[in-house]
Amino acid sequence: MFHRYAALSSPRHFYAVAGAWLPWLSVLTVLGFAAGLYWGLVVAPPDYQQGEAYRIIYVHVPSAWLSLMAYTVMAGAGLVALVWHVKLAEIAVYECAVLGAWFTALALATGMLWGKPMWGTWWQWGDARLLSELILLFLYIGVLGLHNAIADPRKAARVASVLALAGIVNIPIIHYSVEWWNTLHQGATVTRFDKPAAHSSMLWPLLFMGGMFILYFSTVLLARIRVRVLEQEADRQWAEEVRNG
Amino acid sequence: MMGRIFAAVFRREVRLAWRRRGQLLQPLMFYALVMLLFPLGAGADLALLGQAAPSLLWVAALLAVLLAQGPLFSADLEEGGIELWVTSGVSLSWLALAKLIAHAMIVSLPLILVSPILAGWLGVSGEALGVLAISMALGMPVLCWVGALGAALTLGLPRGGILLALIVLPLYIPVLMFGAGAVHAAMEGRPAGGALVLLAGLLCLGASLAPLATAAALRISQE
Amino acid sequence: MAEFLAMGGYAFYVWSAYALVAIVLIGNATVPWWRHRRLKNKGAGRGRAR
Amino acid sequence: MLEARGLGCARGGRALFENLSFAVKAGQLWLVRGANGSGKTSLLRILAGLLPAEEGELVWSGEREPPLWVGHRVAVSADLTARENLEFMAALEGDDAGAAVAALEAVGLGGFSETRAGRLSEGQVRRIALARLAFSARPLWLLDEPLTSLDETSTRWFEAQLLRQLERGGAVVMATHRELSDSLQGWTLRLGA
Repeated sequence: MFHRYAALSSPRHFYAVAGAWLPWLSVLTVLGFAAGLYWGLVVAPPDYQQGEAYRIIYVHVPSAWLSLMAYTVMAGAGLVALVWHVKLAEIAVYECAVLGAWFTALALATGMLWGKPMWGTWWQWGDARLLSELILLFLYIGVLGLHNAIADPRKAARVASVLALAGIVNIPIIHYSVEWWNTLHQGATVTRFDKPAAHSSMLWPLLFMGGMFILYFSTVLLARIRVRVLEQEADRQWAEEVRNG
Repeated sequence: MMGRIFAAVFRREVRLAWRRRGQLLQPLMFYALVMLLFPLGAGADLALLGQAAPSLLWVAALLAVLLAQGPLFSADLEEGGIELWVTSGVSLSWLALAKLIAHAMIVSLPLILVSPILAGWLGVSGEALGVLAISMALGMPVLCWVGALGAALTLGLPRGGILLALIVLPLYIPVLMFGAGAVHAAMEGRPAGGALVLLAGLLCLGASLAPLATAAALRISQE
Repeated sequence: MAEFLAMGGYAFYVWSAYALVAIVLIGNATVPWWRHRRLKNKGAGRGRAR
Repeated sequence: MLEARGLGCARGGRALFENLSFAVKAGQLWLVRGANGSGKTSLLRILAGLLPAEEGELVWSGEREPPLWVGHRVAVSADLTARENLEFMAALEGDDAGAAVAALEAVGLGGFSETRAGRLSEGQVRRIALARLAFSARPLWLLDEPLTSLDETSTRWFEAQLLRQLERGGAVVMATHRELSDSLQGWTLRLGA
């Protein structure tokens, strides 16, 4: 069993296995998104309070979920990279950071696009979740900035991993502190984000879209790690064979 | 043996800080200057300043702490001190703990001591001054340790200063919120105990995790 | 159809949110694809030159 | 004491050395030689545990004991006196302050013990770091160009310390460009050949 994992974690094997899986995963992701969009945009009924505007949650909420999930995966990969010096995990740290930062930016942008018609303002300091997302974006930017500042990719990954782990310890604290801070400023708080998708006909498409976002994340992460492996191992024999073949 | 090594590191840090006391004064001067700038910028509107005083004090102190992080490991890196630590066979986390505790005391103490004076300028008085001092005594070490981790991570990087701020400032947010929140509460006559307990919790968490993370960062810096 | 596109008056917000998501997700997915192609092209080119 | 099996190291995308194997035994002196940039420092740093070996492995017979490492940067703080610096190094090894003072006398820095290292010459600073050799009980010494800017007297003292270490069953791996006196016989590891 252990032997199988060891073989999988060798860059060469990973390249081949991921290459075999990717076409299937890609097709599945595209089909899933088509179904999810149809379900969320057409089939699901409008919200009795927010009308059609609530449909933004079908991309906003999954983006927010994934922004956190990507951070968790990044920190997990960071731990593996630090303890076992696994090359694939080192690469995964950076690629998770890139994807996670994009998901966070999307969660923020779609949240603001939702907030404008609902609150009448793009930015609402009273909303703890939006504020947490903004801080999360800065955490991602820190990891990316640190990684980019170090020339040696292996050292960069390990340094970024330490920061990612420090971040994952901090995320719950930050989230809690933001909520705590929020309760001090009662009155300003508008709880528009209060479970608009409580009804199951709205909830199911949301969960489905969440699943599709996870599928997308896995697929694209796999593809990105695969390419990065080929780049970093460029002077190895197998990489040359792949490029020429 | 471990205790003696701890004491040796601690003594060395305090001694070095004293020999480089000019460097130590810089964050302090920065803090005082920034607190002088706020009233000037606000047109001496005392009511407004009093309202904002807790956050102004905390933000300025936070930036002053950040300023003190840059040189933390730079001499050790250039002179080879970190190599000595890593190869010494002594647990690097233990050495880091000694250094971090010394560092927190050296940097925080002056800032904590001048804080009530600066707060007085802004019209903070009474019980709030005491809460300010306590909140800073609890929160400043955490800021120092998170900053030290940032300094260890950006060690030897060109333009590490701005990067240090970028990675450290988001992590400072909880301390800022609880610290300023406690002082706010005291000024408005609400109980400040909850926020102080949360700060104490952060202090414990920081003391247990920061040495581990800093040690890891220092080890990697040698690769 | 027009009613669907109008999104009950919230067309701008809903469609810009979906458009943003689409652009970012598609962009992030194609980056590895064309990187891979470029790598392979370079490799083949180097092989021929030898 | 220590065996290197198939060590490989690449820095900045360039392979410095590959498949390097050797065994350092008790009482042996190994000299690492090679041109600038041939990887001498990298090899020593791998042995010291500062740098992870990208390929190959290090096998210790018995428990891995921390080596004595004197690198290119000698870990002497410019703002501490010679004595304070050496006392700190002694404390890390579990030795008391007395050993440090005696060692300073031995390297001829007794008169400078209260002078800050920042005011001493490069050779004197290196002598502070090498004074560790006088009291160190570590079985393996790893020295990176220890002879740089040392004068005649200090070099002779240094060679005497090497002999003492070898005679009591310790081992030394050092990188150097200089020739050692004939009394010191060692194995040579040539890099970049």
